[in-house]
Amino acid sequence: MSRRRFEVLVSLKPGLLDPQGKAVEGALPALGWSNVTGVRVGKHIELTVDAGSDEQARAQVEEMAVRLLSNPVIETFRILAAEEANP
Amino acid sequence: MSRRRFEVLVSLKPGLLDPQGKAVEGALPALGWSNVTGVRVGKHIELTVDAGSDEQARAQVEEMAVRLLSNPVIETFRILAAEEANP
Amino acid sequence: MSEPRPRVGVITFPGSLDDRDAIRAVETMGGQGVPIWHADTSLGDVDALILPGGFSYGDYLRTGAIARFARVMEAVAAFADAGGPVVGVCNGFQILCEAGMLPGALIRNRSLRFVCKPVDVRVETSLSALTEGLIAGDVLRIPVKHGEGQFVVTEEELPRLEGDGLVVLRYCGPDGELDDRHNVNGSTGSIAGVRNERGNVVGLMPHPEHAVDPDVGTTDGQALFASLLSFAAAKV
Amino acid sequence: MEVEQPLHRALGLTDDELERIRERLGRDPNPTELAMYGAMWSEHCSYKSSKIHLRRLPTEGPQVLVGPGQDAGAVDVGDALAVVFKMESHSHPSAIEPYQGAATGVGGIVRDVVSMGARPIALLDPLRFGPLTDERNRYLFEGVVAGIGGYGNRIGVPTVGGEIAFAEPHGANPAVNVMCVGVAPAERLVTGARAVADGSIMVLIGAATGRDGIGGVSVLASRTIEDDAAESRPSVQIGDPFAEKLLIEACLELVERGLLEGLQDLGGAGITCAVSESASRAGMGAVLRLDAVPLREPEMEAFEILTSESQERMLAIVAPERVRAVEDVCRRWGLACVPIGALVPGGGLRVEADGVIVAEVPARSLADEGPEYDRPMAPPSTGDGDIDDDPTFAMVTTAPADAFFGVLTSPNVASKRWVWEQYDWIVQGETVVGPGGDAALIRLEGSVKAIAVSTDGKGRFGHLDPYLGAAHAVAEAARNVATVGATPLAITNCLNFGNPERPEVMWQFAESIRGMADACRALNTPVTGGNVSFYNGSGGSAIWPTPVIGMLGVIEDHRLAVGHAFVPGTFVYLLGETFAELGGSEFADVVLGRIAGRPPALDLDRERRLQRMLIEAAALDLVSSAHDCAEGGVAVALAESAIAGGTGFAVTLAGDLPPHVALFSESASRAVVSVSPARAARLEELAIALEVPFVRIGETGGPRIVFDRIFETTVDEVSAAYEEALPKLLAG
Ligand SMILES: Nc1ncnc2c1ncn2[C@@H]1O[C@H](COP(=O)(O)OP(=O)(O)O)[C@@H](O)[C@H]1O
Ligand SMILES: [Mg+2]
Repeated sequence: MSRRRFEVLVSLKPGLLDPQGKAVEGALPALGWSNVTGVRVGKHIELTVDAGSDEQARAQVEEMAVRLLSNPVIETFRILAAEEANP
Repeated sequence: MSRRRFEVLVSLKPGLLDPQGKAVEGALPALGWSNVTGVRVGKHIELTVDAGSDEQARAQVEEMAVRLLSNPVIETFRILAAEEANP
Repeated sequence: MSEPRPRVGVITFPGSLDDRDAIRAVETMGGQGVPIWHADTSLGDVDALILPGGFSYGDYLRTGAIARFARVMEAVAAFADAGGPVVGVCNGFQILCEAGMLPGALIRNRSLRFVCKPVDVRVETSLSALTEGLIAGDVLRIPVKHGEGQFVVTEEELPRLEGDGLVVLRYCGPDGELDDRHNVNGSTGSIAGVRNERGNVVGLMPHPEHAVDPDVGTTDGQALFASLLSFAAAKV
Repeated sequence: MEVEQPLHRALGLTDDELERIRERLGRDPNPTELAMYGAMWSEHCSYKSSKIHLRRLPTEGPQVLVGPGQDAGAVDVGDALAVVFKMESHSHPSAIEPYQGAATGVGGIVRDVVSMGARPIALLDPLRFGPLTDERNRYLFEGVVAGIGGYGNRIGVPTVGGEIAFAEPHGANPAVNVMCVGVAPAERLVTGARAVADGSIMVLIGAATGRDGIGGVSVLASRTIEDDAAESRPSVQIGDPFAEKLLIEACLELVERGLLEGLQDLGGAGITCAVSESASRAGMGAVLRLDAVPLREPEMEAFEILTSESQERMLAIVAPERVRAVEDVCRRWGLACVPIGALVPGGGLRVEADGVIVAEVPARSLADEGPEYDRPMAPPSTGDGDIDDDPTFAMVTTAPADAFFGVLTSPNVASKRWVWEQYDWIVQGETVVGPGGDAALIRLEGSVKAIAVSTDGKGRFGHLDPYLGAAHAVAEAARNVATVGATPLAITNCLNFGNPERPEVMWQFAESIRGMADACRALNTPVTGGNVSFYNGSGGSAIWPTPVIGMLGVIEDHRLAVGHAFVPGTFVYLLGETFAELGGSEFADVVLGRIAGRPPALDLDRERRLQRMLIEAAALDLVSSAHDCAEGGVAVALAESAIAGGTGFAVTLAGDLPPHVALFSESASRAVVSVSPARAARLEELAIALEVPFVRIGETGGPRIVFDRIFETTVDEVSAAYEEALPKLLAG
């Protein structure tokens, strides 16, 4: 049995307008940072999965990311596996 | 000069209730995953910073995260530095 | 000679929506509404301030997160420090929290859905600029309309809020009873509005400016505006 | 091996259309020009299949200030005020990405109204989906509702009404229509009639241009969605309501300060459409410099910039000496504002990039000289079987009480509170009656005058008889407006249909136009504009032919408006007559499982008399409630009045009709009104004078709902069933 914590980073597909990123980028100069570009705001999802093995757990997170955690029509995702979570 | 891309991962502080995380966790069993716990939904912010050095850039991202990108009252953050971005 | 009409500044941030409504409500209640632009550095000669509802900067990133850096906010903080009454409604509440002028934060509603409907709120204290004319226990029917109105504070902070009487309004039933089913957004302690220690800065999620004109809703917001105006007049 | 198709076909142009372009230009178009024609001559932009039919609609009347042909229509509501309104569909984008599809639909229609110089004061959202028993339909439904709220709520325009219907044929492709209403001083309307001078500058205001919806017009809107929608996915656009809010305020300030000669939104076909239409309307040509257009992405090609449908942009026509002032206003609102060209004498549209001419075509040829088709029509062959199978005469074994709760909790009938509580319907502070009534009532600022708005479509009726479906939609929309006491003035519409290349779809379309035209004429509500959405459906099946009507009315004093809630101690009257008409009814669908028969007859003369009666009764302050009868018949009308007022009633539905017919028949031209006993006699006199049939059926009061000798229940039970139905279905 493996219990593992994962992080799923969800981003808007490149090329799509990111209103949030645009607004943040627009706000930064007034705070003194004019040296920031390409701001994109996405989601960061953490979860703990119990599965037979690490590989199984990861495969399941992958599937969750496709089906529920991201919207494949407009988003992409990346998975980070954290240290083995304490049982 | 350094141009570097950073990722800022923002999470709700542990003790706080996370309505989005709860909704995701509630939706998973119906999709066949009853082995997932501790779902937390936060933000994933990517940005590119031009600065004199990597250290300076990072320090600035740190400050942005404290002042704007997260709300210290309810959130924590973590910074990932990506590979050196192409100038 | 007619009495001086308190001048109430209403700040328009990019994306503010209820600014015109707030000015109208002030005027209906006998005050003088003064539009203030987010990029202004001075407030002019006002006796009270309202940060209105809406979606400043689209509510992007976090509600109020960007607006709290608006140029006018320095003047707002100074005004509050000097004891001037400042009321944040909905988005204005969120901005004041982000600016650290009020405790806590507002996150997405428990339902994850925007909600627009009249709700009942119970006055918890008359020690605030917005409620000094009311009595604890009074129940007001006022509409809410927000997607991110769930008030949260950390566990360490909550006892201070409650202990110091910083809670101004709570969601309740028609007779003032507290029950989770009346807690429209899942707020901690059913909290609908809070104040700072001095009581001159108040934030609330319900929209009193949409509860003054009997043609288009309830009139329970009138009492809150009356309080604000008399608080402001005391300054005049 | 697959043969690559020629470019013009890939761009949605037929061989004949290419030939037409060649003739017009006297040469072969280059690829950039072809892309421009492909976008402008698409069904979506050119109305090539519908134009010939749309001409048969009545469009004139003393109340009409601006009829079809502009971004939105406008009517005179007195006091030198113009009310501007228009409806549009965003069904195809919503089928791919429901939240963003619906959100950008709101954005688009709002810009149409703003481009007339009017402040948007209300939104309505008539929506149609497949049954909620299907998970995908629930996803689409929840996404669309969230998207409409997500955008509408953020721009501060109240969403005050709409419509939601569910039916199998909408499963493949929901119908997402949005209507926007605005108001402006009549003399300040920005119309194409304004004088535009030679040398006027075209200024692009708002968002940067990205690769949004490239080819979207032809790919998304002019082709039936195939099951593998993946191809069109990159064309999804993300709405930025914050940018829209700034754009609204900036544009209205520009109009108020008289800084503009013209204003045009950028929608389908993007810059190409806005520039060619602006030039063509002015009878001029234009020079367009693509290098000046602010871009969101690097290395965009000319055709991409020309056809991009990036949202939240407007094109202003500005006299050279005013450009500076326009820039100042935009800067204050934090918006980009860039001169991208000028209007010039002649009719040519010249597009330059990097100092090179990349396209040069007559502006008119893009905007006004697209193809026009009289497509073949034929009535569907399957229709007759449905018509013969009239459910009015079916055996009914269901107990009336069960049938009643079945109809009441059908998602077509049940409370839509779950939806409209997600919409801000009170912002701007003028909403006298929000969602949930027969028509929404919006006060005009600073007066007691109010406008009444309602949207209605009759999918089931239209499926059985498209002529009647359209006519009923107009009648019901007008009746809704009259029920609150307002006088119907004019309509806009959104015509939701299948593939126009199919003769039966084209026949449905023509029949619908005929029905709409007849009803609009009879009710004196001319058509001021609208939108046609073809290619709805997938595979071989089309959606039901559904013209959705947006009706605008006016009431001089909103304090005389009538709600639909019962109060205790009144007499209840049924105005109009009930016939054995269950064809296409909610009852037949829900209880008998049949969508068949002939829809109820519609006598437009009767309809007009009923509406006149409702308007006069309101003006004389005679009635304490009024509610028209529609889906679910008298039973549902009574129940809804009881629920709204928390007050029961006892009625006797007299006559020889069987109980289920008396309860659920959907005969047209009827309303349930309640009146205090002291005024009953005057109400009866009015009915007699106006030749409206009436019958006193009972009284209001108490906690019970009693249909004498049929069944009884309580207001509480009925309320709970009505309110809980939709949330329950959504819980899966
Ligand atoms: N169903 C219709 N009935 C009447 N007029 C219509 C209809 N559909 C479209 N129109 C008119 O045709 C013109 C072009 O419509 P449309 O392309 O939707 O406008 P826009 O270019 O502003 O998006 C508009 O003036 C519209 O009012
Ligand atoms: Mg338009």
